[in-house]
Amino acid sequence: MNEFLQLAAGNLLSPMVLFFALGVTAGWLKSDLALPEAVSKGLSLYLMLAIGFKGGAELAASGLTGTIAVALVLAIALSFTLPVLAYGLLRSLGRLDVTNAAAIAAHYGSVSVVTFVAATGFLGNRGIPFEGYVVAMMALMETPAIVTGLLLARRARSAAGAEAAALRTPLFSRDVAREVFLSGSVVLLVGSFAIGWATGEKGLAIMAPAIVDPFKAVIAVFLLDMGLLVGRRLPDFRAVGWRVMAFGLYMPVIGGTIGLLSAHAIGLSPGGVTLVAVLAASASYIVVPAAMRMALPKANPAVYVTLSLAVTFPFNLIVGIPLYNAAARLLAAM
Amino acid sequence: MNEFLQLAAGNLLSPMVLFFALGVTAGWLKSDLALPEAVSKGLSLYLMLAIGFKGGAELAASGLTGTIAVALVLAIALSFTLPVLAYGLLRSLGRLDVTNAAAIAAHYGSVSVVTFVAATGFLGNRGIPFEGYVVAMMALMETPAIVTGLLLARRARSAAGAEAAALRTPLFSRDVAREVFLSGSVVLLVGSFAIGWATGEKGLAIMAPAIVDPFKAVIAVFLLDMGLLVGRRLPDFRAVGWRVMAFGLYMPVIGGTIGLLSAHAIGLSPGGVTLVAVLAASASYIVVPAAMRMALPKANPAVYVTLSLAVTFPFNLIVGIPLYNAAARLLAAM
Amino acid sequence: MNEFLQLAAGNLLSPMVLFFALGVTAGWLKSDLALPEAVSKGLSLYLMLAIGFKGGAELAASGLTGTIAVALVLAIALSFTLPVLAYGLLRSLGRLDVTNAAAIAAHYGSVSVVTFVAATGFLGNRGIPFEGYVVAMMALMETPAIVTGLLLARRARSAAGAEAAALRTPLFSRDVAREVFLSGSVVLLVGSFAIGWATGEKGLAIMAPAIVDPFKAVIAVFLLDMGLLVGRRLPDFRAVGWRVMAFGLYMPVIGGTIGLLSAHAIGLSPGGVTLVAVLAASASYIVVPAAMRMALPKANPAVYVTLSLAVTFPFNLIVGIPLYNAAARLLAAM
Amino acid sequence: MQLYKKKKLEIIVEAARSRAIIEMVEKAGAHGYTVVPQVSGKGNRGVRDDAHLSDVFRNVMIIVIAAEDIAHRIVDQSQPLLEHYAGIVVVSDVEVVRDEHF
Amino acid sequence: MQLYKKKKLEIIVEAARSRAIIEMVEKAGAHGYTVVPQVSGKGNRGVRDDAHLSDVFRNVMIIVIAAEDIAHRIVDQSQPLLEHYAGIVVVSDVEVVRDEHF
Amino acid sequence: MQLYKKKKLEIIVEAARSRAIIEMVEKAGAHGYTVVPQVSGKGNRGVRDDAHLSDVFRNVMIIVIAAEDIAHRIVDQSQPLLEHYAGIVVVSDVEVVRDEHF
Ligand SMILES: Nc1ncnc2c1ncn2[C@@H]1O[C@H](COP(=O)(O)O)[C@@H](O)[C@H]1O
Ligand SMILES: Nc1ncnc2c1ncn2[C@@H]1O[C@H](COP(=O)(O)O)[C@@H](O)[C@H]1O
Ligand SMILES: Nc1ncnc2c1ncn2[C@@H]1O[C@H](COP(=O)(O)O)[C@@H](O)[C@H]1O
Ligand code: NA
Ligand code: NA
Ligand code: NA
Repeated sequence: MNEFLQLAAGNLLSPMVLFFALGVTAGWLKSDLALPEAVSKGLSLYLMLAIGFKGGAELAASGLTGTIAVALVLAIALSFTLPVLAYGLLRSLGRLDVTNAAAIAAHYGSVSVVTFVAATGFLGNRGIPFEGYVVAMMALMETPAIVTGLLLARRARSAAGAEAAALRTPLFSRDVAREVFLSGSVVLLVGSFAIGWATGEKGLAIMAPAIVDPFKAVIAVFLLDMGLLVGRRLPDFRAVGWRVMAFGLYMPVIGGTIGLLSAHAIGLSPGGVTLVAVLAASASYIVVPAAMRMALPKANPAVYVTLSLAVTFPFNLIVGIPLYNAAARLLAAM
Repeated sequence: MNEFLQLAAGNLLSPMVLFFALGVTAGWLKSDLALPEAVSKGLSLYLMLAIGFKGGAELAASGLTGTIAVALVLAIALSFTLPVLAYGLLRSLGRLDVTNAAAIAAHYGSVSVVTFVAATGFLGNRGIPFEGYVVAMMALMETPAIVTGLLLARRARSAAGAEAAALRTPLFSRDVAREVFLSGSVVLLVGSFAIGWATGEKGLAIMAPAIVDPFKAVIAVFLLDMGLLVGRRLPDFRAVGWRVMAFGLYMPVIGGTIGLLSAHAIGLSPGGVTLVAVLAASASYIVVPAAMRMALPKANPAVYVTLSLAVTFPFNLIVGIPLYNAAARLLAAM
Repeated sequence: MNEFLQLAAGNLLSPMVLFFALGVTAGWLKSDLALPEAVSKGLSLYLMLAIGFKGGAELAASGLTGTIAVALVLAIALSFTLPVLAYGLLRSLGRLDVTNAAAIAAHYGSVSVVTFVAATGFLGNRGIPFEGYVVAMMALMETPAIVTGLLLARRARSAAGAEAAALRTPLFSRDVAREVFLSGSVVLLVGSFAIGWATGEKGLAIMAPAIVDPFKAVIAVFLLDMGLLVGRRLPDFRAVGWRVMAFGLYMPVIGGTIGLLSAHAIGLSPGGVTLVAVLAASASYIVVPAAMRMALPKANPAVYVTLSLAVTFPFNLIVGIPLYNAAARLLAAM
Repeated sequence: MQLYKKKKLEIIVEAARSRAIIEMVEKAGAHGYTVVPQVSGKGNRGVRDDAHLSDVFRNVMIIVIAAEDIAHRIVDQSQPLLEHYAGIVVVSDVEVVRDEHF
Repeated sequence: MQLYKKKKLEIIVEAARSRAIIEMVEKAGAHGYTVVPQVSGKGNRGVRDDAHLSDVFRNVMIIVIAAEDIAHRIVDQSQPLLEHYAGIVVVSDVEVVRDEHF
Repeated sequence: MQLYKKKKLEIIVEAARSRAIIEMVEKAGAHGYTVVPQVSGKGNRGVRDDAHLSDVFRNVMIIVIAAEDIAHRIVDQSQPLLEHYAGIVVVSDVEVVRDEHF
């Protein structure tokens, strides 16, 4: 416990979290501080490219082993199944309608790249190593959750009587499939991972001055921007309601615990366990919202974006990351 | 004198000044060379963040002392009072109407962050140290001048007969207050300063690869962009008139001298004295124009933007910085 | 031959070429991966500034000699004359109409800065030195080809009967002249070269953290963007036709050979010879298209942009650079 | 110069739906369209003004000049496409120079 | 499909004034508005085309579809707001599908 | 408030031609214009949607409010300027508050 408080305090006083807080404050006070949209999108692409490339390069260094294959299967399994749990909670405790519950559930099976990146920064600052292939796990967790979300929505619709019609329409329209598999973030993350893998150490030497040295500082700036977005979304809390809001706080803990235990079970290091917990705990706010807007237009985007971006994201950033890390160390020490 | 010429020549042949000159030339020849607006705004935010963070980190290293408190009070006092002097000169020598005189005066009590940053680059290239808290002085000088400018405008209006009405309306509308205190540049500068202060050396180590190493090169690129803006404004010189133009050249020298002497009086190092002179000599072209456009819409923006951006800014960059530095050394040697 | 295959394979597995391939694939699959336009333009300006400045600084180090003067004259001569050859080929083998042939020819006398920059990366990765002034050669080759292209178009028009009128109108309208000589890329490249030259080693020390260290990584990212553009242009291949398409593949080899031999003849090092070959082989896709759109509006931009960007550029990047380098070494070894 | 009467449609719609609308516009027989890529706004579905992370809160404006019958077909077919999505369709009278162009 | 007559307002105004105009538009009873965030231009107050450093020389275009009475109210109330600021108001006739939406 | 009838021109044209069009608009006597700097589109000359490297595939939209005679002069003079270039001209009726402004 003591250790967790220390970790949490250290985390709170990191430039990353403080820039995030600055952003939230400025956004909330309606300051006109804003990164230009192009810069914001550019930074987001930078993070995908950098984290992907480094993960690939590290995988090239470590080689592909049996453990890794198991880890990748675990990632896919988590992404497919977590939405079922989330959906159940949203329907029962959250008292949400079918469509919104399915849409939100999909977000929590997927991941937040920035939370992951912030967690690697957290580990890096403390000199805690982690398995490079966790990045590959992240890439694999981006999209399966979307399938589960759509299946949940369809099952509910068909149970509600429109059965025949619902089952006849394909689960994925062409547009949704494109949004999911050809989403810029997914393509860049996976592609950079592959290139990092293919070019290995040599490639990393070329890319390092841009993607390694300034990496943590760029995260800090990006978190400023995320803070601004969160701060500007605070008025939308009204649209969310406290039952769903609470879900945004307890779901990451539940998901994080599942991630933690399963990653520990398959033998990852404390650093790796922390990161898998973060993946399971975090919710997508780029890829999944875009897919849901297309596939489940009746679901309210103000709810699912606000929940994943303005509730779960700050929770993980400020409380979750040190919490999961403390738990991972405890687990390792047992 | 000799030393000044040498400094001036060295300054003229620095990449910073040469890129500025390239920009002015290209802008004047109507080349289509232009940084995308998003990049331009991004660079400007970068400078705020970097200079603020570094200043805060240096203050954390040096600690908050009595001298520093005095320096901060001096900064506020300069910003409040310099506009009165400027207003007097603009009304008498400049023969300008009340509203335009008040609007311009506010600009000269505030500061130009880029001029300041260029001056730190100038000092850095010559290995001249300066007090980190000068950045805090800069932050404090951004806005008081606006209050003075508005007071001057109102006093004139009330003297002109509309007394009662003028005094009844509040000095600051809600919009103007927001423009002033929640301006993106002010919030980012002050916020980064606070974060740099809170995270100190550790924080600086994280941010350095982005905000220290490439800092001077980024200034050079930013000055290219400033040059383009200045070059494109040259045709607006006609709108300004020679009496006001002259003000744009002698006012920085007067303000700079006041800054120089007062900073020397409170015991700053030659580097610090140079920077305070630059602060007093420079004129705002981001925060104050935006506030004036809201609060004094009758004042002509083509005049005040052209004057601070296309006359005083280049003067300080090319002649002022080495001049103030030579004077600061002289003063220190006396 | 063996050596070429090795070079080619090494080139294929470089982050640069792989990121380009990722971009082509994503663009072709219509992924929504896209660098924001501002970022894309910003990177392009960055490359101009960095390559120009470094070239200038290297020229300052080496000094201006007789050999250099000869090299600069060669550059201008190549740019003026290559379009005549290209025009002949396009008219005869390509069976193209006069206007389109003239427009395309102008592109092949000019250069592709990104191809050049990729070639410097290729050499850098292999530790092969090259003459800094080759950058000046590049700058000089940007525009003469445009004059030749316009002369060819006019000669054809006057031959076609409209003689008198054609000869009376000036070759360059004011707009075209501005597009050519005040084009942002030309001004930034030449200006940065001059500044690098003027500030030399000292200037380079200031700029290096931004323009040297991350340079190769930035090229890789830029090539991702180029790949996206190429991938999105693939459907335009239909507009081009196989005869003209073939031209896009054999013309670089012809031009490259001429560049190779002439650079070898005036005594450049194998690195320098490689780069001159690349200059002669590559085709402009920024400056010349803009000029042609103004001066020869009847020519089809879908053809000339697709040809230089989606055919010749990838050919040079993937096959051309290692090929010209292998040839340059062979030549040197003879 | 002789001018010809046409209809102008301005379709302001969330970015997620723009591809579907444009496909429909082309199938309906319009000879062209213009897209203003980024507009913000407020309507019955609340404020839409935040294009930073995804396109979920971005609007685009699609402008179509077309003959009256085609314009009406587009108006009709736009309605089902806009169900559940933020979007409005505005029709007005315009004149153009080249009749056959549109 | 039945179409309903409305008015379209296009207000081109300097960015510094857009917040005030939008607040007025909403108070006047319009159900929505659309903003084209960055346009440049020239008018009686000279060229306005430079958004690099501050918004002092940036224009925005605000589009409002509204019933005739509301539109006229907005036109009236815009005049004092535009005094001393660069800005124009343009009114035209349009038709929309959903009467109650506007 | 009294409104005055004017014409609105919307000229959608490739960026390479915008300078020439704007010069013509000013010479024809218009008191102002507004430019939407970046629009994409499709017309008789194919898709125009790619502003990354050069402006060759970028469109702009130029809006001009002017009295009827000036508007017609601009329409006439735009035709030769648009030969060989992608571009359309659309005319409509609008009303404005200040007659003398336009
Ligand atoms: N009355 C209106 N005037 C102008 N634009 C509107 C109006 N109503 C809606 N819009 C635009 O259309 C978008 C979708 O509207 P809605 O479907 O009503 O949310 C809004 O985000 C606005 O950009
Ligand atoms: N006649 C016009 N046609 C189109 N836009 C105009 C016209 N007059 C003014 N504008 C636009 O309205 C802004 C403000 O106009 P003004 O108040 O006349 O300076 C200008 O910067 C233009 O963007
Ligand atoms: N029917 C149309 N409706 C709206 N915009 C059009 C239409 N036709 C052409 N445009 C626009 O005008 C540009 C030039 O048209 P064009 O000269 O036909 O290629 C296109 O790229 C579109 O942006
Ligand atoms: Na998750
Ligand atoms: Na000052
Ligand atoms: Na060439």
